[in-house]
Amino acid sequence: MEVILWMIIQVIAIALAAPFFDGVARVLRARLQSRKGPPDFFQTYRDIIKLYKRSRTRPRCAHWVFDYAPYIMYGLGATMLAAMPITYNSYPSIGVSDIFVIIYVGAFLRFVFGIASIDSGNPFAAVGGSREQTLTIFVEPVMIISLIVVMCLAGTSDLVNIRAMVRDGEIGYFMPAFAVASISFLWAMYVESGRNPYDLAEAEQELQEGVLGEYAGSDFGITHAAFILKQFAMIGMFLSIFEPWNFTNPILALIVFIAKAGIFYVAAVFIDNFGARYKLLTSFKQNATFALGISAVALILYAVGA
Amino acid sequence: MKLLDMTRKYGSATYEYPFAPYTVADGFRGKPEYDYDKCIGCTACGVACPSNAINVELNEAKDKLVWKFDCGRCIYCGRCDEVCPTNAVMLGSDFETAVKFNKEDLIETGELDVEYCQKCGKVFTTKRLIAYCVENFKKVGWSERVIEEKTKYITTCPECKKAESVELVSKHYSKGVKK
Amino acid sequence: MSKTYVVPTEISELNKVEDKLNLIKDIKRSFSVYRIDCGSCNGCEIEIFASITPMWDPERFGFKLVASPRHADILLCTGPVTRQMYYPLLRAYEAAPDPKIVVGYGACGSTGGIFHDCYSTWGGVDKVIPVDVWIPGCPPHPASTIYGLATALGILDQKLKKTEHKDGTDEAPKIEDSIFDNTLFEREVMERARVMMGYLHGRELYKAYIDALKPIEDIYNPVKTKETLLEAIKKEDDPRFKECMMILHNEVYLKHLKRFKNINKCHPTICFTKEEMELAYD
Amino acid sequence: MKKGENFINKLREKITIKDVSRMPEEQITVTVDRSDLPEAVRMLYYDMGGWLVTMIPNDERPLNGNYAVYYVLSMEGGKMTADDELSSDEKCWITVKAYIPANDPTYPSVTRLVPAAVWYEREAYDMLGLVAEGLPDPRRLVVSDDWPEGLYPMRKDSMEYNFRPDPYSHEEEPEYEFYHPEGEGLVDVPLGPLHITSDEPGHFRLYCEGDQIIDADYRLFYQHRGMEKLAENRMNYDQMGFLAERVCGICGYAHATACIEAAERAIDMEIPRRAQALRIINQEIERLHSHMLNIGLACEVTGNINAFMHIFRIREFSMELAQLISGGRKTYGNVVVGGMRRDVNGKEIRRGLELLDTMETQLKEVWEAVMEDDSQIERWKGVGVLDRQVARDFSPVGPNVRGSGFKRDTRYDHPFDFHDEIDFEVCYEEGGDVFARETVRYKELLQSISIIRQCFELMPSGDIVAPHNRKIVPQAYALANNEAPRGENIHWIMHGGSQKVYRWRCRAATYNNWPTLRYQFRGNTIADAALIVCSMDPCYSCTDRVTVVDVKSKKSKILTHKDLKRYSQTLKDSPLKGM
Repeated sequence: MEVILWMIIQVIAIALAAPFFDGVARVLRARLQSRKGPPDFFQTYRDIIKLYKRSRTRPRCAHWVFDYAPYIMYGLGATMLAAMPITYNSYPSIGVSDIFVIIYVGAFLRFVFGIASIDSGNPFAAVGGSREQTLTIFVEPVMIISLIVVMCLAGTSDLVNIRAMVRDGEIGYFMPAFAVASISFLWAMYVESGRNPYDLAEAEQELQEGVLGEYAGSDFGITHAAFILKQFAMIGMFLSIFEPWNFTNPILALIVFIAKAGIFYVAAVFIDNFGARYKLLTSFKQNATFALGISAVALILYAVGA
Repeated sequence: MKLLDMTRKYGSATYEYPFAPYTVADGFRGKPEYDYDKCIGCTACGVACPSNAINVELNEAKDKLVWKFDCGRCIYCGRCDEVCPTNAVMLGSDFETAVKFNKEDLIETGELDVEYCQKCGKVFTTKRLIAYCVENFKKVGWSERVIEEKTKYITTCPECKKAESVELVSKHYSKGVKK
Repeated sequence: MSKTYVVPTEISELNKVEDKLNLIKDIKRSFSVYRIDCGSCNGCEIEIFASITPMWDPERFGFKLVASPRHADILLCTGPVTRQMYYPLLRAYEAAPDPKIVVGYGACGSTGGIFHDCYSTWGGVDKVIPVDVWIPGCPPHPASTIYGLATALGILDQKLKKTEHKDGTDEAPKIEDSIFDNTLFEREVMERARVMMGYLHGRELYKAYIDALKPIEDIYNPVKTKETLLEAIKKEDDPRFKECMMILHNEVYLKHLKRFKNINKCHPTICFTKEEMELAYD
Repeated sequence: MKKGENFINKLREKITIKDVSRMPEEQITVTVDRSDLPEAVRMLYYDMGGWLVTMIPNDERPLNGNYAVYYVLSMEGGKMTADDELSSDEKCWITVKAYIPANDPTYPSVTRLVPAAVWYEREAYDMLGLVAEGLPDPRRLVVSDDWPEGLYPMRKDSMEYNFRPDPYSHEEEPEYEFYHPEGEGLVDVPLGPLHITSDEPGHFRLYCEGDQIIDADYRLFYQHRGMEKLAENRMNYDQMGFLAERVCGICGYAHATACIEAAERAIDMEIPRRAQALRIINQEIERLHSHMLNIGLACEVTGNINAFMHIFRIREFSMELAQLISGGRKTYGNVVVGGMRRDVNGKEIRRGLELLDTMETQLKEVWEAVMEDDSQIERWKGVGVLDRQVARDFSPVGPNVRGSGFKRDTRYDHPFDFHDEIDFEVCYEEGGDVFARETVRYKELLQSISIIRQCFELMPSGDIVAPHNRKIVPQAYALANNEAPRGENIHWIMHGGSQKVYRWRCRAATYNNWPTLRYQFRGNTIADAALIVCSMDPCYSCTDRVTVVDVKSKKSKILTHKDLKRYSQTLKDSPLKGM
């Protein structure tokens, strides 16, 4: 029971803290572009609060899917985050923090996102949504292979156990397969977080009116927040497996986790801010193939027992 | 990462405005400033204005000439400045011209007393314009007699002047031959 | 215009003045702007772009340019509303969440500008949908844009107020005395100055030239006049003004003087020679 | 032999020429019978190396009882190969003119032989009701979809310039008919009219198979404001320049000078050298800020926000320069008939030179940084290729055609103003893709900086306005050219009485560039659509509006009415297939 309580606490804490890092990232990005940017680190809070105050509009042709999708997505994002063994890492596993659970929840989120955008009736949103699905086809294998390597090494799919093993040095970077898998997983995590040059998620520019195009006001705010949660969940997954050193005290662990994840989130600006976006079928495909290659190497390394 | 070097080299380029005042460059074409005391109601600006932002028209009672400027329509070309004989309209450097909720705030008007034609009694120009012309005659160094003659000429409306010269010409010519 | 678009009641009920004032309070430090180009010449578009770049950076007070009217708090409408853009404008207007602030941007957006009575336009955004803020300019300077947005949000105060001038005197504005006791000389100087340097710099040139002549006691003495003028020219640091003042002397002053005195206009003691003129640029 | 005589003699071999006139000297007008029109234009275009620069339909009923069409060709050589270019003393303008009787306003379509004429002929119908018989694409081009049938705005007797027919209710907006290609699984992706990557409204239909664009159709002219009619009615010459500036917010200055110079050339007025140099400075400043804008946007569209921000930061220097020279950020409000309104003084020249230096250094730095970025170059290379033959068929202009290896630049082909004293190079690149076009723009930026610098240094002394001693001659007409940032702008003016214009025809650079866009789209992915449009540097407002050409690129197969009709009945064997 206590575990569930901690789960709720960690989701709330992260949901409250996440916009801060987004704000930091925005200021940093502005500075990198020779301008001042938002006045402080709290701009994203202001944006979200404002969105909640705005009224809703919806396209005439939309159905219930469109209406409920933001809440479902937020719920799924929160579930993913709750499944991360951050605060309850010293408690015995209750089986929720399973890699498969997380992957399925993530896939479901993507699916909801896809159908919601198609339901909005905006052809751009539809194209954006379908790209999102295509993107999954490339990213998912990399992620899954990397995770399979880790699971095989650990002999379990439970994050709490894996985490404990890594922390205790039973498995870790001394194993080449694990080290290589961490690289390919890092790539997958970065892509999943929807940043440039892979930010096909919001399809910001090419498909300008993008997937979120038809959401307004609080719906838009919730969807936005759901994406930030998902990004933190992805970072959380990486940290739990490959960077698990943390306190056992739940509160301290939570603070350290937020700080670490925030650093990851903000540091991504440096990659995000320079260079052009990739195209799905050319540069991105090559990139994904390369990443897939790396994950395959990890798998081979495991197979040969190195 | 050369772009990063550029950022480091040139730093933040942002102006303080609106939290601190901003001064525009010399010779900036800002909002036309109207000096009511200098305006003589010659309508040169109204005729020249390409976008009809300045209109000079009689009011409804036909007893005042109204110079009316709609800042919202102005294209800041400065034609009014160029043609104004008394520098009553000059482009200023004001760029803070936005208004909210009340469009009337964009409008500036100036009313001038009208002068009536000494022949037919119709309205045709402003008192100030006549006074300005007379003042100018004095500065040119003409004799009293010439000034008087010219003053009489300028206080007649164009229609009457036309009629007068037609009369004059037809008096001296008949069938194209000078009498 | 025979106006066929009437704002639907469900929209107008949510867009009363007090709703908008509340909205302004809510969005004071975070506002999203959607641009609608209603057939402008795109000068305004470029200036909007220029005002989101490093120099002006409205993100400092929470500006965000959004890609869909559904995300917008403020609709920035440019252009005189051409017939063809009438329908898309209305679609975007209806799609934006209520309440919303509509800005008529630029001369065309505010009043139709130079196209105010063209057959293919409707003469300004406010002829079609209710507008709350007007940002004049053709195109507005980025500073005007920033000012307009800041005014709309209540960060800065509105400066312009409806001004009515009434009941002035019938006296003529003051005319300065002529140097020659004949204002035709000044008129000619002004005309020549404008032909050389245009209305703006011409006015400066006129002032510089007349100011240089003012201390001269005997204006009818060309040698003295030239000397005094030369002194003034030496103090002037702009070569173009130097050159033009010499031309004014040669072409206007000497010509005018010739009416009173029999002088040789090309004599080097009274006129500026070619060599002297070239010195201006050294 | 007079300039252009050789072309006329060649033309005489096949065609009866009714009249030859020259005004001014290097602009020759040949009058032919309307039935000879297509062949005459074709001979000049393909056989003698002409490029179609504009077509002017004119209502001359008050003058001689007829309508008239003027097809203007710039004779400069086909330029398909290195030596396929005329020498500079042979280059001239030839106008083919034909009268069209008022009671039978039809003429044979030139488009069937010269694809480049398609828009002009569609516009001629919209504005004057002149029917081009055999025109493959007779859809509306310029006037709005809700414009009443049978009302032709440019006819002198049709309506007042401020007449506004009632609109439809906004729920019943009339639909524009788009041409669909046929095929299984094609997705129709509409783009615009309000779309954030394009600053301006235009509606594109992209027909996609998966992510690949198979074909495209577009409806532009969302910005048709009716300037030509406005100028002919409300304005005099002193005001017209300011209207011409507002054809386009970026290349406005080029429009204003071209418009005013057309008026000057028609009465053979020479303007002072200082004014000429000032005009060139303004024009090049415009090129600076426009090209920087475009390179910046080309980075932004591909997501390279940092480069975009830096380029726009540097662009502010050019805006400062514009402010210095003209008092506004848009070099507006400067041109008048006879010269300029505003001079530059020594202080401004000094500051201007400083700004140029800063701009040059920083530009080189930022371009180097962009070139270092492989992911950026990869997005630009091989995208939106403009085929050389397509280019030859449609007479595109500016960096668009120069990016496909054509050495076409009106400053070089038909030098005007102060250009005779200035050294500059025509920048062109092979490849025809986005990368080539952006490279051309970068090189031109450096050229512009050098041109402005030369003008500042060589600045002639003297007046900036010519003496006002010339009378407007009614019915005198002339054409003026100007190389705007987007390519050559052509203005044609026929004088009327009382300081007014009888007919003003403004042809903006982008007008010639739009028709090729469709060919540039094909085979690219939908992600590149915005980039391709951007790299063409379109100026929606310049064109006031546009449509698509149905001419098969290489074999120049024409889509006839019959084909279309059959297609619409059976919906089989699309005539657009394989285009």
